Amino acid sequence: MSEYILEMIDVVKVFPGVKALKGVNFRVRSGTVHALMGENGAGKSTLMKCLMGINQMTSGKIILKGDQVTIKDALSAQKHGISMIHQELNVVTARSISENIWLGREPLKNKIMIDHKRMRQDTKKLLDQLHMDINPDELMGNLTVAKMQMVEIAKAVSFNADIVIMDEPTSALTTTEAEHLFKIIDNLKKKGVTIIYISHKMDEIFRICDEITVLRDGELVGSDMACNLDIDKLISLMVGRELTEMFPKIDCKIGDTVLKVENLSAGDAFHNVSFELHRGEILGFAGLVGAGRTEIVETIFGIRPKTEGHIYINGKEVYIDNPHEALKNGLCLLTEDRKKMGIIPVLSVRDNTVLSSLDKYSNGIKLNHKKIHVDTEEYINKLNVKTADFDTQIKSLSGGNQQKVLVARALLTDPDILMVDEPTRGIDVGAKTEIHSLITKLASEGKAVIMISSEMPEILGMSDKILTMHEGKMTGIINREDANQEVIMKYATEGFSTDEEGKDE
Amino acid sequence: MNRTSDLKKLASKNSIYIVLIFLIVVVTIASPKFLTIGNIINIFTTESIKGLLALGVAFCILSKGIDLSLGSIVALSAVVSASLIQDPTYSAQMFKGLDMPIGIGLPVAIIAGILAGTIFGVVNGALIAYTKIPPFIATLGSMVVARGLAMLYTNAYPIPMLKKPFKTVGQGNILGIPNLLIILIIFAIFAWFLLNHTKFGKNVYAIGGNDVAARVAGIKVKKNIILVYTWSSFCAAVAGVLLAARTGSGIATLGLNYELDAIAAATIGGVSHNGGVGRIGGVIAGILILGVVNNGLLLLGVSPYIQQIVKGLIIVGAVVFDMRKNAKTA
Amino acid sequence: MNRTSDLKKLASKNSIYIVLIFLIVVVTIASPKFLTIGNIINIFTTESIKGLLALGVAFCILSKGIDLSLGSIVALSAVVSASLIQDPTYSAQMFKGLDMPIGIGLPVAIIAGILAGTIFGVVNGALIAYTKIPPFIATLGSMVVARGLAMLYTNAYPIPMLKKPFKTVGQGNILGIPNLLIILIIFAIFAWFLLNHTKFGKNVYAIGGNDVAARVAGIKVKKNIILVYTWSSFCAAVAGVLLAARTGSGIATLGLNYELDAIAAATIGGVSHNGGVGRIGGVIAGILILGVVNNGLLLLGVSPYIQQIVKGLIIVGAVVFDMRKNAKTA
Amino acid sequence: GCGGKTTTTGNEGNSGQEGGKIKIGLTMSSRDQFLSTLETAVKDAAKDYSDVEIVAFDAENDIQKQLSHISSFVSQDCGAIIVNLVNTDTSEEILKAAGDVPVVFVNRLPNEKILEDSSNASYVGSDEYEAGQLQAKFLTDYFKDKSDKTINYVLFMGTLGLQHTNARSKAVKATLEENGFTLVKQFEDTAEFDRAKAMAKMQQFIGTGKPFDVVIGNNDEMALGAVEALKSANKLDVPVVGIDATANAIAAIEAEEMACSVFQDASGQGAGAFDFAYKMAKGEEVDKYGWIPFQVVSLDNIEDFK
Ligand SMILES: Nc1ncnc2c1ncn2[C@@H]1O[C@H](COP(=O)(O)OP(=O)(O)OP(=O)(O)O)[C@@H](O)[C@H]1O
Ligand SMILES: Nc1ncnc2c1ncn2[C@@H]1O[C@H](COP(=O)(O)OP(=O)(O)OP(=O)(O)O)[C@@H](O)[C@H]1O
Ligand SMILES: [Mg+2]
Ligand SMILES: [Mg+2]
Repeated sequence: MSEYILEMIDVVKVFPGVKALKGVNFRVRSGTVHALMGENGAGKSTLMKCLMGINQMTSGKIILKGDQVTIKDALSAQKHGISMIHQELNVVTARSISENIWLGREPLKNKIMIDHKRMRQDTKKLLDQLHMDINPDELMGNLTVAKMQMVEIAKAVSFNADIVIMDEPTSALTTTEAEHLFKIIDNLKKKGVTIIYISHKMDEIFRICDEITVLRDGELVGSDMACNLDIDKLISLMVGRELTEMFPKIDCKIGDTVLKVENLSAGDAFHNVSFELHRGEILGFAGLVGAGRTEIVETIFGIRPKTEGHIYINGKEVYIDNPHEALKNGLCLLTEDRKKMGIIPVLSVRDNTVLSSLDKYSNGIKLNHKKIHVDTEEYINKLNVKTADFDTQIKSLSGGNQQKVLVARALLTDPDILMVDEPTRGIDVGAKTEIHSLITKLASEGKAVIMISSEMPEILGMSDKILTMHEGKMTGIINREDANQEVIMKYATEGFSTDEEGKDE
Repeated sequence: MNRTSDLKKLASKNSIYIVLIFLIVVVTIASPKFLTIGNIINIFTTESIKGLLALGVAFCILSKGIDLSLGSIVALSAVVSASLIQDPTYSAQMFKGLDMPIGIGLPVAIIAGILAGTIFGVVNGALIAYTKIPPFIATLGSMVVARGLAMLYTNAYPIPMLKKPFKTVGQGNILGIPNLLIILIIFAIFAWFLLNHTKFGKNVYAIGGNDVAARVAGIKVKKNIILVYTWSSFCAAVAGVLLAARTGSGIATLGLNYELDAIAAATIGGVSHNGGVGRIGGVIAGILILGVVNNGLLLLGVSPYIQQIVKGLIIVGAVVFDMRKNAKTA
Repeated sequence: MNRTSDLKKLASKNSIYIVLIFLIVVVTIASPKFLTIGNIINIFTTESIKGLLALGVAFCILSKGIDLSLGSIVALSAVVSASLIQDPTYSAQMFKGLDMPIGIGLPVAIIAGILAGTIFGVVNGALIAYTKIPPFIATLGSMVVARGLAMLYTNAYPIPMLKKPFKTVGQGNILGIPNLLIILIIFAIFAWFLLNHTKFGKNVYAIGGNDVAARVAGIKVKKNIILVYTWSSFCAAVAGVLLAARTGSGIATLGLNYELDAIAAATIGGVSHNGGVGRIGGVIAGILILGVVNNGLLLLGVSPYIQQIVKGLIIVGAVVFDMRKNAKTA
Repeated sequence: GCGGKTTTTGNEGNSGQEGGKIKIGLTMSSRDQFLSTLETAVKDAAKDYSDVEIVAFDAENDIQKQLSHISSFVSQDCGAIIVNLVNTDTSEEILKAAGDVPVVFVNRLPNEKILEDSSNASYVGSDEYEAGQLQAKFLTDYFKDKSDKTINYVLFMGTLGLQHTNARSKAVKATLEENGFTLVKQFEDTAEFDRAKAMAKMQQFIGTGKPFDVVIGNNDEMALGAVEALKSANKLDVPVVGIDATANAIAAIEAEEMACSVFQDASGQGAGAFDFAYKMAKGEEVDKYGWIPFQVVSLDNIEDFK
């Protein structure tokens, strides 16, 4: 047997209009954590989907443990000992967590009947093992994206597979949960499991990976041991050029208050949140999963009802109970849950981009298609969206490129107050820089920005002020100068209350 | 507080039963004849044929499909089984001189009827699974074809004079409980078992809820889709044979538009057309709601035109109430 | 390579038109009578009523809904407008002695008919938007209620002897082109304009594609849903008035099951029941496919039962071909 | 007295004759046993002539379809058209669509004024009103010894809105009242000409325990449905009357489960219609009306109908 557990040789995958993989060779050593890197749309997910039998490769060979195999569907991949955490959540929201985990392989008693008791026990055991505190009977749809992601991780682990593929598993996770995942990966590795790891977060890659393969435009760029590379080298391999600065923060003039939030509460999600947002300011929201940051911006944007509190825009109190009102008041929100609240999968890239700005392009009755074309194309090109053409359905774009289209949609509305919830989730380093500089530019034009991010460097690098949350309570507002990773983590995890000092220290 | 909120949750989860009970109370007050054993049994027997269809189509809707062919399958199965079990002394018998001893003839007629209908389900399922055409179209096609075949087979003439033992299947009773009702109960229990205690059931929910997730999880989506439509047509085929036995004749116009009532019953019972959500208990409640409304209007002697109007309003009202309850707690 | 692949793409995007052309060629070869102007006009006029319904229901399906009430709305609008424009010399006139001068009577009858039907759309839309009940149930309720009202209004008797100028609306022609066809074309163009060139159209697509995302993107989902159902019932109401004019009488049984054909036409034309996908050109092609099949079978003198069977097979076959083309390139 | 008005079919020459064969179009309103028999009778009658061809369509109860059938008959150069109207009030439009081609209406009587005004249209069939009258006549006889002259009735109507539903229902009630009975409506509902529906409704009605003296059906299928329900409730002593005299009904009358039915001569109507159409296509004159009478079928004369 060769030293490789898995070899994919000369893999070609053609979609209509797109050659996603142009003869990729990919080799993975047994028992290692192997990173698969590349820009958005480079073909990482496609390559892995070919391995899982979700996509059928146009040509190429898969050699598993020395034998050539054909994998025709997900079931046969499972039988060959491969499991995968997909980039997009693949959950049945109307069913319980244990049903989701054992989907398609439910334990049976007397050959026919499903053994519900065992299913529940196995789930409990699995979740306990992975230190996840989730009720197995809870409906999947009631979980936050992050928790769903943790369940997906648990599910992938439960296969006891030889090879576990993880396609951007941390994109919806905060630091603590990511740490948790790394522990899980460590344990798997100790058991001799091979892991293929896809991520756009450089620090993770160098922390956990042994070897790195880089794709660009569906072609193999190179493959090397992690110890022979560093971040700059890796980035230039991925992007094909050097990147100057990740967080192009410009200090711009902070102007008048545009948004003032007073004692805002919404049910159980969060209580008593107050802050002010000024022109030219970027206010970062930091906190752990479930801290209630998403709910705050959703409430301001009129997606969920507020139960208490006041919101003032430009000094005038506003009562916003739907997103349409919010947009009219100059607000804009880039949502966290791209699949549920973001894209319209069957519509074209162009229609998705222009969706929030249709008023602007309608002269009462008729839409001005020409102007729509010019403007959408401008933004889409600016953000470097990789798509066959503008009439392609957005669902056939890579995850990161879908995100870019949503960013373009938000920017096209030309908002006074932009609220972005995990704006660079799943976006490659090159485009990340692009989005960061766009946000900074907006701020410098006198717009105000609220940015929720679970990536510490992003929060630290971009924000003028940082608001920290813990379990639905605001725990503080930190100035840029005073902020660092430790301070924020402290506020976010322990929930400093203003009148009472943390007593655990 | 916890207890009252639990109670609320329970009520909201079961609000369709509340609607049913409410309707029963209203009708009982309006007509004292309603709550008699005879009448209750009547409601059940009357609705049992459509009930079988609703149990079948519920699976299709759960898997995010639909089955429009059920009414036509009822007709086809009815005429096929009826044609094989006519009284041989009847001069216009369809197959002249056919007279199998009842021990052979009865099973043959029943099985032939069920097979003739169930084949359509297999074809429907295969079409939907393999060619990916919308279930609406596939089953619309089958609806037209099956009805046409039934017409062609009988030349639109009724097939009367069925043998007595066959009629007993649909008209008889065991300890006062009509056979039809017994069969409906058996099917309901079986459907409930399928959905809640077998892999097939879980697969149906998953396919309806998120077919990509189901495929990615290694579920054989195609096989399960075929099974779903086979099941629904099987229910309809059984219903067709029973209807022939109950009315003592097979006619190609039987079961016209029954599928609409069946789909309505399932929908009223909370089976969502977005797939993946619904329970057998709800379907049964949906059937009974329709049955109680029909029966109540009949007992009150409401004019047929107004009957329709009231029926439409009640159906919508019941579902609105159901949704409102859900919305409140969500 | 690029050019052939472009051609392939073009072909696959327009495969429903290929199906249509193929059917036309087959029928033309089989029956030389087919490609005569008289016959073509006959096809169009026959299908124009259902065509209007298809144009309406297409919007509902695009927004991930359905409208089952269209056939009943046809009936209600027909009887309401017919009742107001009967010949006053007819002894059994519904409103005895009603005789408005035609300049007032004609618009009044038409507008009253259209209003009576369109109200149902507003109610449907409001129910669906505000109570979130499934469109299937809301419009099923309206279907039953509207039919019942039409029956009640006329006491199930036909309303015959309509005034001549009213009948001319449905029977006349301009330069040899029947009015019905002209109206269908106007509606098709208008529907196409709505969908492709107005905000409303984009909103309908977005709501059908993902209603939560549409709301978050600032679209007024409720308002647009109401508009969608208002539009579809408006189409049906116009169709109803036209049908009364064409047949010269208003009857409460008009338009029975028309909604099914309309939905079938839209579905054949590629409007997806998963929402957000479909074009007006496809809907028109769908209508024509049904029309050509009906007419072709008629011209060939196929026996009515076999007609049904063949029709079912062709509908399924057409859609399978359409899907296969798509699948190949995907 | 309409025979005086002669039909001038006027289309001499050879329209309607293609390769020496006369085409006769037949459009049926829908399909049921009765109409199928009628259709078969038309076709059988045509078999006796070597120079005719029947083109038969089914309008599936859709007026629109029927109108398009007419247009397509015209474009196929049919010599005459036999129409079983979907709705009797569309006769004017039918005639307009038919243009010069002669039309024979069969079974369903069009608006008489229009029929009489038309120069090349005629009618063959029975008077639906008569069917109800005959039911009433039988019942008058049946109840002649009833002292209080009050009849509690159950009426199963056919599909609402159809002309024969209206005519039959109205006739039976009106005639009974004319004959001096007081009618008490116990139950009056539609079962859409369907046996299963009638059976279900009858069963539920029996459950109410209300008294009833008679069950009247607009057709035999519904009457038989009621019989099945009465049978299981052991109430077969109540007379059940239907219309059509189907094989099933005749057997039921013989078994004394049903009291009477009314025979409508489907074959006679079909043959008569063909005869008219053939003559008109050839330019010959025919009467305006060809009446085929209804007949009561009861235990007394059952042998004639077996
Ligand atoms: N179903 C599909 N139909 C058409 N094109 C597709 C489809 N799936 C992927 N593609 C195209 O294939 C290319 C590779 O996509 P893939 O999802 O593999 O990228 P990725 O490397 O995973 O990117 P990301 O980092 O954004 O997830 C993209 O150009 C994408 O548009
Ligand atoms: N659909 C839902 N149903 C019930 N509870 C929910 C739902 N969504 C969120 N919650 C709850 O609301 C609280 C806040 O969750 P949320 O994910 O919005 O916080 P967050 O700070 O934005 O975290 P994240 O880092 O995931 O964005 C949590 O307690 C969560 O469980
Ligand atoms: Mg990817
Ligand atoms: Mg969040």
